[in-house]
Amino acid sequence: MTTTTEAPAKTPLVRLTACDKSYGNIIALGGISLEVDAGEVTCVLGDNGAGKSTLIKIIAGLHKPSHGSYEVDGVPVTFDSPREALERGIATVYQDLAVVPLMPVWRNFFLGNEVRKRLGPVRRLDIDFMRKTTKKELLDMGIDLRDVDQPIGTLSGGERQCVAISRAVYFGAKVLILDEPTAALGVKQSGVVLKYIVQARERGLGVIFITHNPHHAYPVGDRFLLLKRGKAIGYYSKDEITRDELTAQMAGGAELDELHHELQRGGKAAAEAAHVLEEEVQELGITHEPTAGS
Amino acid sequence: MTTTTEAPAKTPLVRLTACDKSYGNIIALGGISLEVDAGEVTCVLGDNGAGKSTLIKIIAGLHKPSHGSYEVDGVPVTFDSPREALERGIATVYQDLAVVPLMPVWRNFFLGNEVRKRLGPVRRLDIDFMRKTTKKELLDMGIDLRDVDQPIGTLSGGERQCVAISRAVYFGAKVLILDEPTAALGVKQSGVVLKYIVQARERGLGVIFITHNPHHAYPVGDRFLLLKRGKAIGYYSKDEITRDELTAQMAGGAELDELHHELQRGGKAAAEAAHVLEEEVQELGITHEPTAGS
Amino acid sequence: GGCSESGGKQAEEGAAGVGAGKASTARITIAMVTHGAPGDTFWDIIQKGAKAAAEKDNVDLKYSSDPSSGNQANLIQSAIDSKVDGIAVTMPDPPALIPVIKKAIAAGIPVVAINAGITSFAESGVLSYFGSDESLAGEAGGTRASEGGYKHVLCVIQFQGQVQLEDRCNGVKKTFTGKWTKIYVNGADRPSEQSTIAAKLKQDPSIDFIITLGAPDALAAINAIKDSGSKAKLGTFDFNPQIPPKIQSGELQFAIDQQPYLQGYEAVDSLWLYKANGNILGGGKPTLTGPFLVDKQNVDFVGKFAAAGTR
Amino acid sequence: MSQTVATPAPPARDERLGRRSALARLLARPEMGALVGAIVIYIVFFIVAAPFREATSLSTVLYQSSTYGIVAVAVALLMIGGEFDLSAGVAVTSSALVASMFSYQFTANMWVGVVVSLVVALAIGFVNGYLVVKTAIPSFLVTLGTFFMLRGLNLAMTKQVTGNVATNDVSNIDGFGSAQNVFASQFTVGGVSIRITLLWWILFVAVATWVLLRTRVGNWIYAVGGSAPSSRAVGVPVNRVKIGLFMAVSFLCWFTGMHTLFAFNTVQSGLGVGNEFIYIVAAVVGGCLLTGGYGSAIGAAIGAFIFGMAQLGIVYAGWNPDWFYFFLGALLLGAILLNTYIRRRAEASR
Amino acid sequence: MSQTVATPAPPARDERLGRRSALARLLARPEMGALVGAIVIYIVFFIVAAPFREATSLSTVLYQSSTYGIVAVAVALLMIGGEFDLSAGVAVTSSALVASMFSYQFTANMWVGVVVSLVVALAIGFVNGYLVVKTAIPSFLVTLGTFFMLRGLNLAMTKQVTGNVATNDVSNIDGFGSAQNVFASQFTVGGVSIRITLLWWILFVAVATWVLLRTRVGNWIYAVGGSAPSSRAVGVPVNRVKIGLFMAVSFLCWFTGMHTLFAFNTVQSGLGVGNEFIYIVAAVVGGCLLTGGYGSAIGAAIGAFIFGMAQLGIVYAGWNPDWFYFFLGALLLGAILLNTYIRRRAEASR
Ligand SMILES: Nc1ncnc2c1ncn2[C@@H]1O[C@H](COP(=O)(O)OP(=O)(O)OP(=O)(O)O)[C@@H](O)[C@H]1O
Ligand SMILES: Nc1ncnc2c1ncn2[C@@H]1O[C@H](COP(=O)(O)OP(=O)(O)OP(=O)(O)O)[C@@H](O)[C@H]1O
Ligand SMILES: [Mg+2]
Ligand SMILES: [Mg+2]
Repeated sequence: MTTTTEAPAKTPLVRLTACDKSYGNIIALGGISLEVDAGEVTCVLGDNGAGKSTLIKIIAGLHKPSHGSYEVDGVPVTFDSPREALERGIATVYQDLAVVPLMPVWRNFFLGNEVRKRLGPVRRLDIDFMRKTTKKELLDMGIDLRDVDQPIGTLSGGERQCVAISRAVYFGAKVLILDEPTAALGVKQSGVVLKYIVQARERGLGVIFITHNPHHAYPVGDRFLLLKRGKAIGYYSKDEITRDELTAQMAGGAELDELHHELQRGGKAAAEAAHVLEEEVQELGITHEPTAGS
Repeated sequence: MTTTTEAPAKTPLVRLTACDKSYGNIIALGGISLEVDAGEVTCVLGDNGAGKSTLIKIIAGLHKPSHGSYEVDGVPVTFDSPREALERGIATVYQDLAVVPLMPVWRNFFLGNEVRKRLGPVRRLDIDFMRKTTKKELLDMGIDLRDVDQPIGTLSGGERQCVAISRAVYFGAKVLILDEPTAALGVKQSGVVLKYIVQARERGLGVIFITHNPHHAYPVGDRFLLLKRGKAIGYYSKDEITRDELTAQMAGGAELDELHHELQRGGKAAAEAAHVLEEEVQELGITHEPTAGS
Repeated sequence: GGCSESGGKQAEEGAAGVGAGKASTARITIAMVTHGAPGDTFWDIIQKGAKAAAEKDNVDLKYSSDPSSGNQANLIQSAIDSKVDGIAVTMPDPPALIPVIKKAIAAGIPVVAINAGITSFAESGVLSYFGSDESLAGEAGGTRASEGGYKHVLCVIQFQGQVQLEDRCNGVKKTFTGKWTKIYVNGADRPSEQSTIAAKLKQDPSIDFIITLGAPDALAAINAIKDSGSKAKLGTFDFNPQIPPKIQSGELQFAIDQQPYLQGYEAVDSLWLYKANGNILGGGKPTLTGPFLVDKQNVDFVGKFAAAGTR
Repeated sequence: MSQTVATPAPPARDERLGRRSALARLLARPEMGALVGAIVIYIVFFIVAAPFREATSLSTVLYQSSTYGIVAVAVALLMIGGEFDLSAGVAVTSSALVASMFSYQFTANMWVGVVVSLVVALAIGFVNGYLVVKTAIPSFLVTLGTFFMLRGLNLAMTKQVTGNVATNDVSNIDGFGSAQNVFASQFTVGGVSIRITLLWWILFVAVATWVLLRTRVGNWIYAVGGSAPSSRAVGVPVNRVKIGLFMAVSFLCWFTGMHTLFAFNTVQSGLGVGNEFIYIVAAVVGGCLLTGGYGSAIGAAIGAFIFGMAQLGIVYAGWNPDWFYFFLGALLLGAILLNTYIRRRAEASR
Repeated sequence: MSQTVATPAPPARDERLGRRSALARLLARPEMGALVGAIVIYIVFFIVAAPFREATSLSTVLYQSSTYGIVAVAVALLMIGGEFDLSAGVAVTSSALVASMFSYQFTANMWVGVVVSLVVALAIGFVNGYLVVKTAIPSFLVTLGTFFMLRGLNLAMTKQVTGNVATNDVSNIDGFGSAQNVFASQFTVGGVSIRITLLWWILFVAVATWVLLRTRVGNWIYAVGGSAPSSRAVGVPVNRVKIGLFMAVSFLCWFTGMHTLFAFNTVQSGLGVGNEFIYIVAAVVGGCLLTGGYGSAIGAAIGAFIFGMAQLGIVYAGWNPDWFYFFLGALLLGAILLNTYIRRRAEASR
């Protein structure tokens, strides 16, 4: 109470404690805990079907956890709809993008956050502003749209993903959740997304970043949550894990290694595949010795 | 005619000559030529919205080119439906996967290629065989499904993608087309896909492989077609281009470099982003000098 | 103020319905199965007649209806299943209904026919028929229009493909001396009905007389005449509380009533009589309840019953 | 329109865009195909049916169309929002019955009945919407249930209250005149009498169009119909939008019910069955997508006009009434084929 | 079921699967909710309506249901395949009219008329399907057009040929007896007379179920309804499947038309209007998704049974006929709510 210079215990922006989620009899997530602090990037990593998207859907208010508690700013919450999460400044890029295919790009961009101007007693959409902003935000990502009135369903996969990302970045106020944002993106666009993530962190946002690419995850991440088959198999801060260890864990290192050896025992085709795989493995920084856990 | 030991001019499996495609007034592709030979992997690379998917949709028989000719085995063809392409052994993994969300996984796997057994005069589905095969093929990709009767719409993004890939690999007879197959995949699954591509080449299939990841493209590719804004900006065989040149071209090297410099001139946040970007750029093997074009 | 100074329930006089004492015979159940559409005035009056008789005769009346003949046959079958003591049916589509009627008779259930089926009731084996002859009624309308010196009559059919309605129109055609035209309208949509009649009047200005086949349709026709500025006069089949004032005001020349109340009443009463005393009415011939022509002469007398909803 | 972006960049044409004529651009709008269909049908009848050429006939056709069109506007919004309302036809009758019986039985001023009826109508819409969003049962089924129930209630309550299947004449009740002026009057312009429903129709179409294209709610309507899960994910209050749309349908059903009441003084309890279908047809012929997410209010109005014109045009032309439905079907199919053909052409060349 | 994979791996339970009772698994099937609804309605009427308890009544209800249910089976397949057929109701009447008039006018053996009618019916189905797949106009609109056209044709042709709105009695024509045996006979089992349509219904349901679940075509039907573009992309002949489905509907319409003809000897040309709706309702109540891709033939049969039972049960119970539609609506809505509730529960606990 007197002169402790110690910082008060920071309340994390978002805290999940022992969350479970099942779809009918399918258990997608079991006992996951997670904290996201302001100005911090939390990477969620894991195999296909590990439960990453399920986890972020809980945070985004799309699903309610079957068990466990969810706190925002230290206050327990139960979101009935993503709208409530959005109102608390939690913006999300979903893996399936959550766009309405038949609607024009700019209407998708501002959907749920329409900008309006007064016109006497009534308020009407500020279409001009929204069109311009959409065009500009996408240009910033390196997407030069022909026409912001094109239905978004006619854009290419990567273009659609860029719309979803720039929308979330534009409206994200406190927490930014990105579910495999770079999956369909070109090299340049991926670079821009990484830049956005760093910028968001700088502005004091909490970021949750899901990716399969350790090259993307390690440089920007502050904490790393590793999932496997719905369970957490590791939760590290950056100084607890090296890049190589991380990539090894992500790839299920030992198994990949085994696959590699198995292929080397095979015939010519397999050998060549093994060669490719070896390159891949080396790139991922996996040593041929089983990696030491954290 | 006598004793020339020269190999006869090989007819490519698939040859496109000066193909155009526009959607209404939107020109997606202009004057593209491409050849795919047996036992060869052709990588199609390019920015988001460059027209890669449009190109492979033409080859898969989903669209007809607005102009230009399309030959299979040296014979000009006009496919009215993808069925005709499939019958000629051209199997495709579409970027949007082309699955029917409400149908069970195994029905999706065999859709259009159902396996039947005779039962007296009638033929019925061999459900047992199809279930087992689906389970097995997915296990080979490292996806351990809980239940092959789950509607495919309830699978995770990566799991769905694995179904689409293993289906195409299973049925592909002559040409295998993969549109960003590794986009949603984990490290291990990506490795398996690369292995499949090499195996397919070994078996003498022609492969068309679209990806944004030069680490994936260069090791397996034999030829590289680079697209930008609907036009071909380069068509190389492996010996004509180095990996670094390729990645530079893919990333639009010069532009990325500029972005990097611009960021360095900015404030603190930008500087950190620049740092990340620099790492990214280095990883892509881009030298800071403008790269020499081919 | 929220209250109306005129009209409304306040202005309504307590109209006495048809009432009588109650029979002391044992309670029996009678099913009435018609092809009427629910919510139609005409069939409502039939029901009212049947109810009045049921009240008097200590009868438990079960009414059901379906315009499709297949479904009507099934409703008759369900009456047989329910082992009722008597059945009253309409026979709009005799070949479709005769087999099931015969089944009822074979099961020992007495059956009478009402309203429709005058040509086939004998063959079906029912005890009696109470109703009007649609063709005869139509002919009466045609004669009446001819007497008025009209040159071109328009027959308005509010439901397509029904034999009874066609019979009425054909009856008109038979006796009318001038030109005859018909038109189909949507009887479930008043504005549409009105517009369609108005359009027809416009299309053929020589039409100087209209006959509608149902009472509510006459009201739409009155509006249509006003609308199109035509000079055509109007007559109608059937009757309801809105009709008498229109006859009095001269907007409507006549209404050909077939006394549905009587059909309903007689159906139940005759079945009760048959059960209680073995009586059969009609002697194998149809007992006609119409046509009964209401015009300016007798409208005042009939009108007050109509206001009570029993004519 | 996207050319208005005020970047300093030169307004050079994107090389990835082909040229597209102004006509083609116009024809690609959702309602234009229907408009061309309407014009063709109009021309056909103009040629074959002499009485059709007169202004009074057009007025009758427009009146007929407006009685469908007013509800069709709301049905179109609802359809764009991804739902159906099969109870719309009988709800019109319910509204008229409630207003009429309330004022008559309580000898209340007509306007009291009108307001009570509005409250009842909105309640029906709310119940429809609430059941749809809360149970996630398709609206086709829910409103089918309410369709049957209202149909039964219309008859049963009317019989209960009046002892008849039609309501009593309310033309002597206070306030009838003023209400009639609002809902069912007519006036003459250049010798042609115009029904007031036509004006109301135009007003409703204009408002609906404005709401759809220029307001946030309009954006949400397209969104919930185009993809309800995506809309929910980005924070659109899907349930509120849907309930609101059902209530909008009820509101215009109520309006049309008031028109019927004040135009005819009494109401038959069995009316309206089948009209729900005509509303849907008008919306779909006018270019609304049955599966939601696409369409326009003007389109629905044009659809209602096509339907009304076909219905009455056959009569004006004096074609054999036995073939009425055949002609009606052929005209509708023709209009739709034309509509599709034009849109296809416009899209290919745009 | 997926446990039958014969890998040497130990049949250990996947740790990512929760336990799920056999009951919950059963209840999660698309048609089970409807079945429970049917059982509840049956029990309700069993309690309140004495005549309903007898076997003969059940037989009547089943007969009534079968006349809806036979066409509903095909309509369900079509709906699973992502399309509607609004012309199904009047197409039944068309078939009956064609057979009857052909045999009568040409004094031909009844079977000739039956075959001619089949050809005509299949042609109608083909035209519907062809127009839908070639023009890409929603089937709702196309079949609405053919609905109106057939309705007009039924009346006009009948009047043209017979001078009346109903056909002549054909019961004296050669072959009538044998045709009646096939299409409209009845037989007695344990004192209860059973209509042959019931057997045909069961047969059609069984065949449809087998086709849906065990054949390639069935796979394709689900696929084209679930996502036509995806199906096309993987090589399913989408157009052929859809045209085939329309023809299947026509076929069962023809069958029901033959039943109507041989059960009633004459045919009224105005019949059938509105029944297309009942078929769709049966399919949807039975668990078919209106948007396609999901459902079952058994479900549609149960839906038809629910509808028939509600319709006749109200009569057996002797409830006030004025309230008929109210009860019908309430029963349907109740059945659907129950259906949804059960499915929801089963899914949550499965
Ligand atoms: N159906 C369509 N209608 C109109 N425009 C379209 C349509 N499909 C694609 N386009 C446009 O054509 C261009 C090329 O699209 P395409 O999908 O081929 O790109 P891509 O190279 O596959 O991009 P990505 O890497 O993002 O998948 C894009 O700009 C897109 O907006
Ligand atoms: N709606 C659902 N119903 C049933 N199971 C589901 C549903 N959604 C997801 N699952 C299952 O839950 C598991 C986790 O899915 P999730 O989408 O969270 O995986 P993920 O980690 O995001 O994978 P990916 O990297 O492939 O996107 C998967 O095995 C999937 O099959
Ligand atoms: Mg995911
Ligand atoms: Mg693509």
